[in-house]
Parts: sequence; structure tokens; C-alpha cells
Amino acid sequence: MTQRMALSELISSYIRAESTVYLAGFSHLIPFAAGHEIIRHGIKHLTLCRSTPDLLYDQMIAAGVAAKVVFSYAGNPGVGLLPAFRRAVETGGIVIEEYTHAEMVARLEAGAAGLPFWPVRAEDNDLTVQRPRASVVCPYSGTQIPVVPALNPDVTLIHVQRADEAGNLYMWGLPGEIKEAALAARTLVATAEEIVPADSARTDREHLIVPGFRVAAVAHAPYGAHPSYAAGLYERDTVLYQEWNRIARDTAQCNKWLDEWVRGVPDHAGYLAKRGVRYFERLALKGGHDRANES
Amino acid sequence: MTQRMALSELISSYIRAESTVYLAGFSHLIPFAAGHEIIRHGIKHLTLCRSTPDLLYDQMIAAGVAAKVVFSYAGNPGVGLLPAFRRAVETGGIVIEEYTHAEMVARLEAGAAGLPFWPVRAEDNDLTVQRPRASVVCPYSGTQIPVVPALNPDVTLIHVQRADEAGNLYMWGLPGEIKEAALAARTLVATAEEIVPADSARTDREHLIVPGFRVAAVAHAPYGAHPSYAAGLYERDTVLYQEWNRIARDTAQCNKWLDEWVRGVPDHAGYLAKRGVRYFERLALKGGHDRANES
Amino acid sequence: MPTSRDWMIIAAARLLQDGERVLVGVGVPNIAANLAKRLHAPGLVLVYESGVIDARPEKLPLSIGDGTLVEDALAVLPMYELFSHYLVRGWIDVGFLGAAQIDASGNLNSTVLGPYESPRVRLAGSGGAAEIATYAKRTIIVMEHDRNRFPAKVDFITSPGHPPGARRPDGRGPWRVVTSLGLFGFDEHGRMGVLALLPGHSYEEVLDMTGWRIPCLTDEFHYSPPIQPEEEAALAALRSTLTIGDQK
Amino acid sequence: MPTSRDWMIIAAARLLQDGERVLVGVGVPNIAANLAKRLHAPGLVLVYESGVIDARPEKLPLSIGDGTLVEDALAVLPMYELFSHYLVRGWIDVGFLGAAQIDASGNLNSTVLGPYESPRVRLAGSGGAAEIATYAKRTIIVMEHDRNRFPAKVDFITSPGHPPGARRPDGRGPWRVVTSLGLFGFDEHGRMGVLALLPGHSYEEVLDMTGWRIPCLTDEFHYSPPIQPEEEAALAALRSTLTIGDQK
Repeated sequence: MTQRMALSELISSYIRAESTVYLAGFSHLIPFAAGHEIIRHGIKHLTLCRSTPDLLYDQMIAAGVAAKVVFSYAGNPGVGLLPAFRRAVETGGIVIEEYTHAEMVARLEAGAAGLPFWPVRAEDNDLTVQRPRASVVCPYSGTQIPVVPALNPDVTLIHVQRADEAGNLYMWGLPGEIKEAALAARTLVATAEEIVPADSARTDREHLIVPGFRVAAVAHAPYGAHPSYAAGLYERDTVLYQEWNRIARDTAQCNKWLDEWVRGVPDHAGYLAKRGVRYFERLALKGGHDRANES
Repeated sequence: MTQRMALSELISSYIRAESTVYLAGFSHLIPFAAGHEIIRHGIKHLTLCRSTPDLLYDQMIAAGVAAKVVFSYAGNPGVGLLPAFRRAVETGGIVIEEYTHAEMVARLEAGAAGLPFWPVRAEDNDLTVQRPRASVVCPYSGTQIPVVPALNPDVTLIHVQRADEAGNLYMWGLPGEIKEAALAARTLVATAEEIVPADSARTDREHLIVPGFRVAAVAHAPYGAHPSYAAGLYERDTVLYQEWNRIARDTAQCNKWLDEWVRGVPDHAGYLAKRGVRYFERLALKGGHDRANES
Repeated sequence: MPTSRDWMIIAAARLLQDGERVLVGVGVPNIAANLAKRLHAPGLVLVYESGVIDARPEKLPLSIGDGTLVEDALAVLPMYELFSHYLVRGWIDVGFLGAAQIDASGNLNSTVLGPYESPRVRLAGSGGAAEIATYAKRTIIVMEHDRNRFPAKVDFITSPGHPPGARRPDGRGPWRVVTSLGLFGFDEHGRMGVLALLPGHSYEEVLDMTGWRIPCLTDEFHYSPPIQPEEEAALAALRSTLTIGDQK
Repeated sequence: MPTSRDWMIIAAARLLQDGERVLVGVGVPNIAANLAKRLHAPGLVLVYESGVIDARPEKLPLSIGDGTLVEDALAVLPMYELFSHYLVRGWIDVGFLGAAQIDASGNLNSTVLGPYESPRVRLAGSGGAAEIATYAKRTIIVMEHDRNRFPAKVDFITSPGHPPGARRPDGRGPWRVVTSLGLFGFDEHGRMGVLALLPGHSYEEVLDMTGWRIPCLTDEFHYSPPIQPEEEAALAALRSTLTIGDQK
């Protein structure tokens, strides 16, 4: 059964140095609160996986958390590139393992199904020159079918709009590859904007992403995706995305920012307090939770 | 773009003798109106595919429509076996190609993805003695992984609770393998309980099964799944399931029933008129359409 | 007076534990699982191959695709997802199946009586039974005890049981068989034997109704406890949820 | 006064036809596709690799994952389904992409400037660009025209263009390139050439800004019609939907 715990305890219980983690999310529901907690705990040598590494992974790279990134698109959405990621790749400070989106999500499908590979339709390109793609011979047609290897993260951590006390996780808005990453995980943990009594979200099953029995632990983390957005709850804090784009070009500035906003606060509650309640009010969407069933 | 047409025209336009058809549905949303129309049109030598052939396929077999059945479970849900199917198989009157459920839906996944095979986790059994299962060697692990061949029906026909004028198809309740069968089809057509103005169902996108551009044609067929059920709209007419179980044991009785209820009425409207409006009222669920968003 | 069918249903229900995830097959297992959930196992997670996870049916479902399974379910998944992401990944504790035939190794036949190519009786086929029997953490089989249904070797292996000479190494495969005569288990060689007899039945009767010389795995044949009033009442209540004509 | 960037956006928008299904890439293609939908192609079906089908954004989306794309969309699918069931199955009419570099065969680079193992500039990577460029029925590329961005051979092939010496046989692959200087197509050998010049630009300028001797595919260089008032107004209106600070 799902354990409910504080975010700090969840991170120290489940995220180990040198493990392969998938902090999921796609444009929205990026688990910033959890990622920052990983930085605070000083966990090192992680392999960070996500189709779309963005600001959070850039901050984690800047903080020295990552040894490797497995990805298909590393950008700051609508703003530009990821300065810390760029610097790390350009100076050899990090190992990368790179795919296309279609390959990356196929890797998760294999992981979710418990199979060692997945067939894809794909042409060769210079990525497959760098990382030759295997194939199998179709026993029916005799054709060579490209395949990609399964990805089974040691831990997938997702952030959702709603969890119930039984650990059932509900999300809405862009699904990206969040569910596949959850299902492919050896261990699945989550943060949630709100935790409601067991069964109280049961009528909302179109938004169930995984049942509680698949979830090892859940922590309450309101605004846990800030500065990304949570569909139906709050908007993206684009100013911070732009700000990071400037800050992150300079290592000293990066560290100063991390010291102030991550290492310098005791935990996520501290982060929220430091920003202040009023800060988040302007990001709130009209209608708030009521929009769950529309989006 | 999706053409809207009468059911009779849809059947004569899209269902050809000797083609492979998938009349989808899983316990509910069985496209009885469309299947009966196929019988009326006297179309022959069809290969009928569905994971769960039930009453409708039994009637189509009894009517001499089918040359072959591709399936994984042929039963009368909650009642017993399928007498006409049994007779046809036991006397060699029909060819069967049989899978497990997991294999059958994997075949559709391959078809939906445009790949010639699909990997599965499965052990051998006597089905694979009858129909040896191919495998591929995983290039990463070196293990033999069983595979099944893609299934791409010439035509998949599904019945949905709601279509809009643009051909967008919406369903709720048990999904079974309905969406996969739709996506695997070379040509997809549908019948619908109701056809609403274009875009008027747009807020209901959790229930969208395929966008209109995938749908060649749609016909209006209220109570088009009777005597099976349509979640949220009407209940199963279990008495008819039990009745068929008796009738179908005898070929003459079978034909008499088909003459009366299928061949003897001009079309689906004629069938509804023959049953009478009052007949259907007792099957209506309390709340009717309003339950769409719950189920 | 409870019939031997009632006994079988109740004995099967008792094997399910609260909180387990049970993949429920059609027929008697469906009745027994719903009964367990109304008795000692309210937290039993009923899973159906139709895609339903944690069903809370108001009525006894007539089939695995009955609308009553959908209404208050936690999740209703495409079949592909249920098989691929849940069953074969090991998230099901108990496969709870019926069959037309079972043999000494726990192989199940749901496909055909007689030869496959020229069947005497063509049955419904596997559905999910092949994968349920091989990927659930353990399997419980529930079926009427009859010589034709308990042959030394089934006519057709739909769901493979234990391999020749041994139990499956990982605990999977047939664990218990509940019949109208008694309760059965499997020895270290993966062969079925008697664990207990239902009241009013004898080992001789079992031998007579079984197509091989089925051994005893215990000295204590007594099946206990007897049917409790609340069990009988719950079974009657469950059956009463069916409308006339649907009785089973 | 429209800038050459405005010209590029408008010229790209004009290539999209009403009713087409266009898979919209990040950056300028996103602006152009949203502009087309507000002008001559209200029935344009905007598809995003984020899983959105038939988006009707109120505002200019800042990225392919912007919430405005989700609000009134027809469908919002898992990425896997969008790629597997729609894109690679041939249901996308137009792939509408930007890139860091393009070469004479229409190969696109979105991955790296300099060698992959020791990059001068590490870019974002493929995302869906590899599959979009190869599985859409045809591809339109939109990018600023600059010598560094139009080398004879791209530093890295993220999205393969036409094969050596020929166009792709099935009509797929690069079809048009819209730049800040003009409009380009591909000859029967799959090599890029000039179709038209934007006002104020010359063939000599194109030659100067292109890393190979790019030929002319037409005698008529004039790009017509000029920017229409409604195009300029629509572009301004689209940009005005962004809040201050988000301008692009």
C-alpha cells in the first residue's frame, strides 16, 4: 500500500546516489519541489531521464546532481536552450544518451510491458550513427524492424494534481509520457497538489493515471510544479523561465540562485513561504479545481 | 472527411464479400444493427474478427455470412456457449483462427502502429501447438521473445454512443479493444446512437475514441447495439441472450428467428418499429445521457 | 440447506484474503469473489479481464462485461493495458478461474472436448485464461467435480499448470482447486492431491470422480468450519440481486 | 513596416491549406501555423507532438506544451499514441518545422553545431523532428536565412531530407523552405533551389548567404502578392495575445 510521507522523507527513502530516475512531467506537472529536495539532500551521480529535460533538470545539472542525462529534447520551452546542460555537454561534464521522442516513449512502452525491447517505425539519422540502432527480423514479412531497448527507471517520480489517501493518482491536461514513465518504473513515487480522502476521487476515473497499489509513496506538495504549470490549477511562471535563461549562463550566478532558492530554504514549505502566498495568487487560474473535468 | 449515410448505404459501400471485418464492441456497444444489415445484404465469405464473438457473430454465422472467425473467446456472456458457432466448428463449416485475449489485442496494437508484428509475454500452450507462435531474438538480452502478427482488418465497424457531424466518435463504459480495432483498420466506419452538431461534444474529449479524419463514414443507428447494452444509455436485454441460446441449437429455429427479426424487416428502422417503442423503454437506464460523464 | 454448489462457492470465497488483487474469471469464480468481498474481504480488489480494476458491483455481475462492474470501478482500462501493464507485470495476486477440465498437473482446458481439429464439444476458448494462469502470483481453480472434468490429462491445454515433475519455481501456477467435493493442493512434484473434503463427501468418492489416482496431502480430511449463517445469508443476498431469469 | 521575419512568417502561413493536418514545430512554424488558422485556413488542424490534435489556442502558444493548446483541443493524447497511431501511420499532411541548419538535400540539424562528441553549440535535439520530417506527407521548413544555417552539409543530420541524387519516391520529405530571403523548393534530384524571393532581396544575396551554389528553379523571382493588410493585422493581433515579456 502507498505510504504517505513528507517530501523530505520520500526523497531520502527512495532516491539513492547513482540510481536512474525519471522525474516526469511534460511542460506542466514538472516535479520541481521534488527535484529541489534532491538537490538539498546532496544526492549525486544520478542518471536523469525524461523526453524533455527542461529548467528543473538544468538546475539539477547546475547543482551537480547528475552524472548522465537520457533524453530526446533538452530545451527551455518557448525561451531557448538549457545553459547548464549546454555547458555540461560542451565541456564533457556529463554523459548523454539521446533519442528521438518516438524512440524515447517506445523505450518506456517496453518498460511498462515488461519486455526488453520495442519495435518502432524509424529511419536512420546521425543519432543512429552515434548510437547504432538494433533491429530484429520480422518472422512474417522478413523485413528488418528497428527496435529500442526498454527503459525501466529505478524510480519514477511524478507530480499530479490530486492523490487520494489510498495512493490513487489523478492528473489532467497534457499527458506527455507521464503514465508510461510511471508504469515502466521499478518503484513509483509521487508528489501531489492535494491529497483527498480515499475513494473521494473515484467518480473522476478518466483522470486516474495509476492505481494506488502501484505507488510506493506519496507526499503532499502544493505548487509542487512551480514554476511550471499544473493544468486547471495554476499557470506557468514564465518570468522565472526567462530569468533562469540569463542566470544559468554564468556558473557563479547559477550557484547564487541555487543557494538562495533551493539550498537556502529548509524544504518545500520554506520555499513557498519565501515566495509568499501573494506570489502564487497571480498564477492561479480562474475556476481553479473546478476545471479538472474540462481539461 | 467523414461521410454521413444511411446504414444500408454504409454497409453496401464498405462491406465486400471475402473481406476481413472487425465488428468491435466488448459486452456493450456490439454493432447488432450493422451486423443484421450485413445479413440483409446477403454478403458472404466474410472473415469475422473480434476478441469476443458473441450473439451477433453467432447470428451472422447462422445466416451463412462467415467463412472464418478470428477470435480469443467465443461465448454468450453470462449464458453459455454459442450454438451456431459450435455447430459450425464441430462440423467443419467454418475456419477458425484462435488466440488468447492478450495475443489478440497485441495483434491490433501492431496493426494500429503500422508494424508487422508485436512482442508479447506468453507461455506456450496447446494453442501454440496448433498454431506455432513465431519469435524474435531480442538484440539486447539475447532471449527469444514471442511475437504475434499484426491484424489490420479491411474494415472495422464500431458502434458508439455519440458521433458529431464531423465524424468524431465518442464512447464511454468498457473500452475492451474497441479503440485498437478502430486504429488498426484499413477503413473505419461507425454507427452511432446519436449524431450531434460538429464540435458540440468537444468538451467531452476524455471520451473521444478517434477523430473524424480517421472515420470514412458514419450512420445513425439508435439502439444500434440492442440486445447488447450501451453504457449510460440502455441495459442489456438478457432475455434475448437466453432466448437465442435455446433457439440457436436448432437450425430451423435459427432460420425462423433470422427470417422474422433480420431478413423479414427492411432495415434497422423496421426492426425498431417491429419491436415497438415501448419495448425499449424498459431497457432505458435512469438518467440516460446524463450518465455519460460518469461512466 | 446449502447445496454442494453453495459449499464450493463458499469454500472458494474463503481462500481470498482481504486486500488481495484477484483476477476474476467467469462463472463460479465470479460468484465466489463477489461473495468474499461481501464477507471477510471488503478490501478485495476485484479485477476483470474486461479491463476493470477494483470493481464494486451493486449486483452480482452476469458476465465479466456487465455494466454493474463499470459503475463504481476505480479504473476501466483498455484490455491491452490490463494484460500488458498489470497482469503480465505481476500485479495480480490471485488468478481465480474455472475451466471445463483440469488434470493432475493443474493444466486447464477451456477450449475443446475431443480433438482440436474435430471437436466433440467446442468451448469458448482461452480469453485471458492462458495469461491469468501463468502470470498471476498464484492460481485458484473452482469447478464442479466430475470424472469427465478431472481426466488424467486434459484434452487440450489452454492454461498450462505445473511443468512435469515439479512445481513452478517462482510460486506461480495452480495453488488450490476447490470443487464440489473438496479442497485440493499441489505437492512438491506439482501433482494435485486432496487437502480437505467438503461435508458429506469421502475420499472414495473423490477417487471415483477423478481420472487418476489422486493422493492425499494431509491426514485431516475434515473441512472446517461449517458454513456460517452469515455466509449463507450473504450468498442468498448476492443471488437476490439478480433479476428473475438471470439466476445462476 | 513588416520586417523580413514578418515576411517569413506570412509566406510560411500562406503555404498551409484549409483542412490540412499540420504537425507544428516550435518557434516560427508555431507562429505561422496559428496565423494561417486565423486567416485563410480556419479549418487547419493544428497537431502538436505534445499529443494535441486540433488545437484552437486562444493565445499564441509559447511552446508546444502551452496550456492554451489544451483548453479547446479535440484530443489530447499520450505522446506515444500521437507518434505511433497518427504520425508514422501517415495521418499528418504537413510537417512544419524549424531547424538550426539545413543543407542542399533538405537534411535538418537540430542537435549540435560542431562535432557531436565535442560540440561547439549543443542544441535541444530531435524531439519529434526526425519522425515528423520522415513520416508527414510533406515537410515545410521555416528558418532565418544565414550562411551558417545554410551549409552545403549540415553538421549533424537530425531529420533526414532527400536521399542522394533523388527525391523521396513517395512524395514525403522536404517540399518547401521558407526563409527570411525567399521561398525554396526541391528539384527532381532532391536538391534545393530558389522558387521566389521576398521583396527587397536578390538572388545574389541568397547565393551569398547559402553555403553551396544554390540554383534557381524558376525564371520568375517575384514573390506575390505583397503582404495584405489583413495579414499584417492578424499577425499583430496574434502577437498581442502574448503578455508583456513573452513577445517573440
